[in-house]
Amino acid sequence: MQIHEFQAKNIFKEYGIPVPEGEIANNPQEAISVMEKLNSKVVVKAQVHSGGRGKVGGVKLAENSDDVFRFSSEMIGRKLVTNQTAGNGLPVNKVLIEKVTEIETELYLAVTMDYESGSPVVIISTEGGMEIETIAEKNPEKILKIFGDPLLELLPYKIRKLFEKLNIEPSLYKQFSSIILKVYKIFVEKDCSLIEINPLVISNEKFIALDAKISIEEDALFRQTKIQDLFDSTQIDPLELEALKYDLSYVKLYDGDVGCMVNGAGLAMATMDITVKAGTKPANFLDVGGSADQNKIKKAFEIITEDSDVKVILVNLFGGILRCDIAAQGIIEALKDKKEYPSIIGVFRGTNSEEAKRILTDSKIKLIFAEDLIDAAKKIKEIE
Amino acid sequence: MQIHEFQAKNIFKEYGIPVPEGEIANNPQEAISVMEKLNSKVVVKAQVHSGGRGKVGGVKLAENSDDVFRFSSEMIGRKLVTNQTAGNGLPVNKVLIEKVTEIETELYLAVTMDYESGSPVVIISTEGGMEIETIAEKNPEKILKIFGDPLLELLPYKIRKLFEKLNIEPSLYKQFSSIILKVYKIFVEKDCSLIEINPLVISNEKFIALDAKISIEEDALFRQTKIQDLFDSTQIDPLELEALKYDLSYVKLYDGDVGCMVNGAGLAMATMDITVKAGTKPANFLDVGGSADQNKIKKAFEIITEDSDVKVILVNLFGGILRCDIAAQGIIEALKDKKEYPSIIGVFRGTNSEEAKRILTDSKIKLIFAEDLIDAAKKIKEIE
Amino acid sequence: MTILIHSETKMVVQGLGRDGSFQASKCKSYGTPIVSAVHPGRGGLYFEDSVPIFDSVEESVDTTGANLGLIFVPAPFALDAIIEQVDSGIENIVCITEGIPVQDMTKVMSYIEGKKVRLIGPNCPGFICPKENFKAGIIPSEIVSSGPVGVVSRSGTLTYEAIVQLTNLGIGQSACIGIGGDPIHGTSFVDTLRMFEEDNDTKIIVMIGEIGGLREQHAAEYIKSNVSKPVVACIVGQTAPSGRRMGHAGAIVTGKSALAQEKIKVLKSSGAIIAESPTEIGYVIKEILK
Amino acid sequence: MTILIHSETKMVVQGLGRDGSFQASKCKSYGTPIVSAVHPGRGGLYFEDSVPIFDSVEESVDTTGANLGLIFVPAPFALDAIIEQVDSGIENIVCITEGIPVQDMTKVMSYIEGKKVRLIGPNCPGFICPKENFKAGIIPSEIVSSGPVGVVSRSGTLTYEAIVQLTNLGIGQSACIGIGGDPIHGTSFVDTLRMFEEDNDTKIIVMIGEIGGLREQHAAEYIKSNVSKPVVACIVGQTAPSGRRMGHAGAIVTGKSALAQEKIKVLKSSGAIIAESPTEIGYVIKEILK
Repeated sequence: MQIHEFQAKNIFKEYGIPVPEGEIANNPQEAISVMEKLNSKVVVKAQVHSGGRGKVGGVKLAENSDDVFRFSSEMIGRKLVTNQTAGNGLPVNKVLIEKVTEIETELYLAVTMDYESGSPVVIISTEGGMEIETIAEKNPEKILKIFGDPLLELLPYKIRKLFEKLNIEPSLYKQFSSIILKVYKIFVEKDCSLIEINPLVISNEKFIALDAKISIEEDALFRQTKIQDLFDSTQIDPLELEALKYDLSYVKLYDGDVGCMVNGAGLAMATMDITVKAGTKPANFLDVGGSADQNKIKKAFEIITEDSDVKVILVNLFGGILRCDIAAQGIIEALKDKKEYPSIIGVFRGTNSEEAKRILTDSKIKLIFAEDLIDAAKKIKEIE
Repeated sequence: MQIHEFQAKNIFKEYGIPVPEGEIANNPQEAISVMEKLNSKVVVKAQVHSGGRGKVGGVKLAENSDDVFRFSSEMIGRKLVTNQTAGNGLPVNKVLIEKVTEIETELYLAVTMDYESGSPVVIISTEGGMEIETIAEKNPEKILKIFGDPLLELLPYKIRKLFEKLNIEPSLYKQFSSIILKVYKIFVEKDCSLIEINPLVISNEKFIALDAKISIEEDALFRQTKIQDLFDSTQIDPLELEALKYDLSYVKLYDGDVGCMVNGAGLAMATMDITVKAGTKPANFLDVGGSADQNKIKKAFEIITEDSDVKVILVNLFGGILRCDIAAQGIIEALKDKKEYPSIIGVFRGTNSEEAKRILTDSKIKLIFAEDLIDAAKKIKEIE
Repeated sequence: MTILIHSETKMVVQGLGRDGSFQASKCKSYGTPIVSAVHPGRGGLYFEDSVPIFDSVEESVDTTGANLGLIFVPAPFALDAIIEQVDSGIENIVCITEGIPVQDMTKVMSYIEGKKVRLIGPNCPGFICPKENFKAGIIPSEIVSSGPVGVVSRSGTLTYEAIVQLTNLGIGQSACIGIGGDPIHGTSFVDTLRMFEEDNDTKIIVMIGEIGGLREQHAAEYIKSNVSKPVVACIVGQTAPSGRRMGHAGAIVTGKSALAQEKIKVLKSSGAIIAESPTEIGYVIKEILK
Repeated sequence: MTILIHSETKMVVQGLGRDGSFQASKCKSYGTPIVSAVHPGRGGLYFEDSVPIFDSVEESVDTTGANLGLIFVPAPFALDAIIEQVDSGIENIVCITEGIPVQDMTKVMSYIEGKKVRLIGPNCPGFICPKENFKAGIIPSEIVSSGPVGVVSRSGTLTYEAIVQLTNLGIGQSACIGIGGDPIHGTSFVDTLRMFEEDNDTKIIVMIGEIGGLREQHAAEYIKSNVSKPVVACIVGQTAPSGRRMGHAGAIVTGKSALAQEKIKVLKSSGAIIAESPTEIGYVIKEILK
């Protein structure tokens, strides 16, 4: 789960990581008051769950109150499309107004989980302000890493090693080490999947986190109750939001038209692959999970049919704990009041699959059965 | 380092461990106001760094404000002598006034460090209210233990195992587990050497910590700055307090008259043993440490001479980093303005010991040199 | 005996919730020697009238000699359950639980490092050995048959897909094992390949990988220098977009090496036979067995 | 070669503060092969004009092949230093530092469990091998002499006391080692007894214990069944009152077994020869060697 920059910065403040002075504004009028309060040139930053805002007008320097009014008016209420957003971009509901910081040195700092070593990793680069992917491609030697130990705090000797490679004024070591330890602490205590400060700058011999990105691991949200409250549903595709409510693993894909409903993540991926092999493109990834009940299947099917991009629906269910007949009922429920819906191809195997086919045949739903995925691929081709 | 019961209970409250409602009172008048505020029968508890208060009038049940006035008057300003205090007992400066708690079940709960396994250990017994040493002797089978892991949090499965052996209402498990986890957390986060709740009671289906004892590990005090502020110098022997200031490892012994000043803990113990072999008794343990300077030696020597119990002084120094000549200067400094002082026997070996002997001989100090500890023992006998 | 079990293997099931009870029952009726179950608060009772339930794993091990553990406890309590099994001396642990916080799993993995214990999973379907009628997990026994193919996969239902194909073509399995969809996990492809290579009953190996991580790359390296038996490999997620998690926490493209194409490339160069799609696995195997 | 070292042992000293520099210099002039030192911020400089200083242990190991570490860093940073040495592959670590928080030491001990590393200390004087002129620690070299007695002790200056007696009586030492006064510590009496038992240069062992803990009890058990050489044991703290810490964090009587008398009793019954007081150690040994 992502949170906004201003929320991340609030957490930073709580842990004692220096951030620029600033406040959130919900409208241009508030933006002006914040600027007056700060009594300085400010930066206006659109609050959306995406990086790359600067390049598309989501971060602007305001010299005076006219600027701040204009920029926040332009941002608030609009959608921001960056190189990281999918679909039509993300709505800006708030802007963060911050005092301008003089920048002497820019660093990139991140903590994330390194799956290879099974440890948190601190990543730092002197190429602050650039996207880490770009640095990794062009100057991989400029990316430095130290690894934590899941059972120990982050040890100072590792931070020292990192610092020595950075060519930063030795007098700043204490500040540096303190920031690394605090970011690491947030990462661990808040069950983060990523904390990114890009850039972390040095300004007048002080480190300041100019930007802040925090993602929380979904699987750990149950114990991060405070973070749960920071959830902003406006930053998520409405269908994905709906799926989230029903604990469905759904990912909207913006360039396809075959809606897929599958049980199991691996099988769902294989199903997507098959649609491509058939010369079409999947409109989504959707795993209903191992033990979905009728209601969950109904909801899943509704989400697919509500997606206007979807022209064909491919259902691929392998009954295990999930009973195919129950699933069939869910599909029937979902289509009960619908007069028009896309063509449906269904593969039903495993527990009670014959029963499912009988139920679906008895219903008035137009559904083409397929024996297996190969057969399904063939039938998709025939339809398109 | 020990802290008072009310301070320990404040920490408990911070962590969410239930304690009886109550407040501290510095004088009888305050005690009455607290009782009025609590609007209940209360317990008046003398705040001293010692257990076993109940048996010597340090804990009393007050039915009314006359009681509370009388009891707190009796306690505050006096010294309390318990079976755990040394010397003349400890001064009572404050009393804790608490609402009376109805007791259904009494447990003993402690967390301490188990040196054998190198892990924190949670100790529990159904014989709450009794001293653990007594239970250990009479009913060792009633003492249950679970061990933490220094690199992991305390795992619920261990707490469950403990609970199952206690014959407590299963509905109370959640409360129980929460208290154990919190006490354990305090133990770890505050670098404790001991946390003891005796008794931990069940009252109206609620666990309450009726008493609270917390000791902090001295070696970790440097990073427990908040705890440092809870230090109460009145609860420590004045000579030990003085020693503490100068980072001297000093323990006053109340039944001896040979003052010992040694470098190294092992050698200091051996020196004490020798004084006993010589038919006398040591008045203290004193290790000046491996690298004491002149000033520290001076202070150490002053502490011994200030102890009115001391009739003979035995100095046993083995020069290493510590230079014997510097130590000799320290002794001379300490005695500079003193006209009278106990007989001194000195064993000086190692770095610059000859120089030390020359300096001391040249000074006007009366000091008998001994070759080694055996010789010293002989000479102590001759004096006494 | 095939991989992971021996004649003295005795299973304890931990967590008798809805799914746990249902699946334990399936394992039992398949023939798996379940000697005990663990469910706090139900100690003293019996599961299906015959399997004693204990409050703790330690009691279960002490009383019944269980040496293989199957875990169904919910994600928030999974770290506790796994370590309870480790601390109780269980040597093989299968954790079915899905959605365990990553940090919990990193702790578990660090904790068991150097200890004599094997963890399979989490977020996996466990394993099944058809010849021995031994099942520790949730792979439907109806679809398996005994034979020469060892199947290993990161996925659940996709594994079933492969198994069904094989069985329908009359090709049986020596053992089928799902190593799980989480990025931090116990037994790896490499561990499983080693076991299959050493197992006399296994003549040919099917490995079903997916996008994300470097597991398939490690497998490729291992296959190149250590596996003499034919390996048929398949990678799903070829059409998954970058940066989006495809269900499995581990199935996310975060760099070039996480891509399906990249994995297929290294597997191919390691000598593995590539099945372009999981739907082709059966036919590829049939071809090899000819 | 006696215990703990071999012909390829190379020492790195970590922490060149006042005491560290002073003691490192003493080790060096005694003949110890110090190949490098570590002190953050002084990388690139030289200690005593000849020993290269590095900013990190890893660099020091990579560059100089150091395999024995001597730690003098202050207590608040000792956990970091010890683990830095472990992580850098140092196999023998001597930690002189006094006053390390107990919880830090429990973490260190858990961390090194199962790893191929030996920790001596903390809060110890280290060790010295007179025949090889090798000293890793702070035992004054002036008082030692080469010979057949292995000395092991929980204490520093008290060890010197014993060594001086031996040397004055013309009895040399194979090695002298202080295992430290902290309750949580690395190398134990048992470990040292094992090394002395296996060492050809050691003919007789002196063991100086004190009140607190069960270390001497474990030693007694070990002596009984595993040590063939004569062991002269001495326990100090016979007059220490209960519940008060006698300097060493580990020297505190907390129960019957922590008492000196109790320890003397079990050592006696294990076959060790008891020196009633440390002042008698020399004479007892002399008697045995007659």
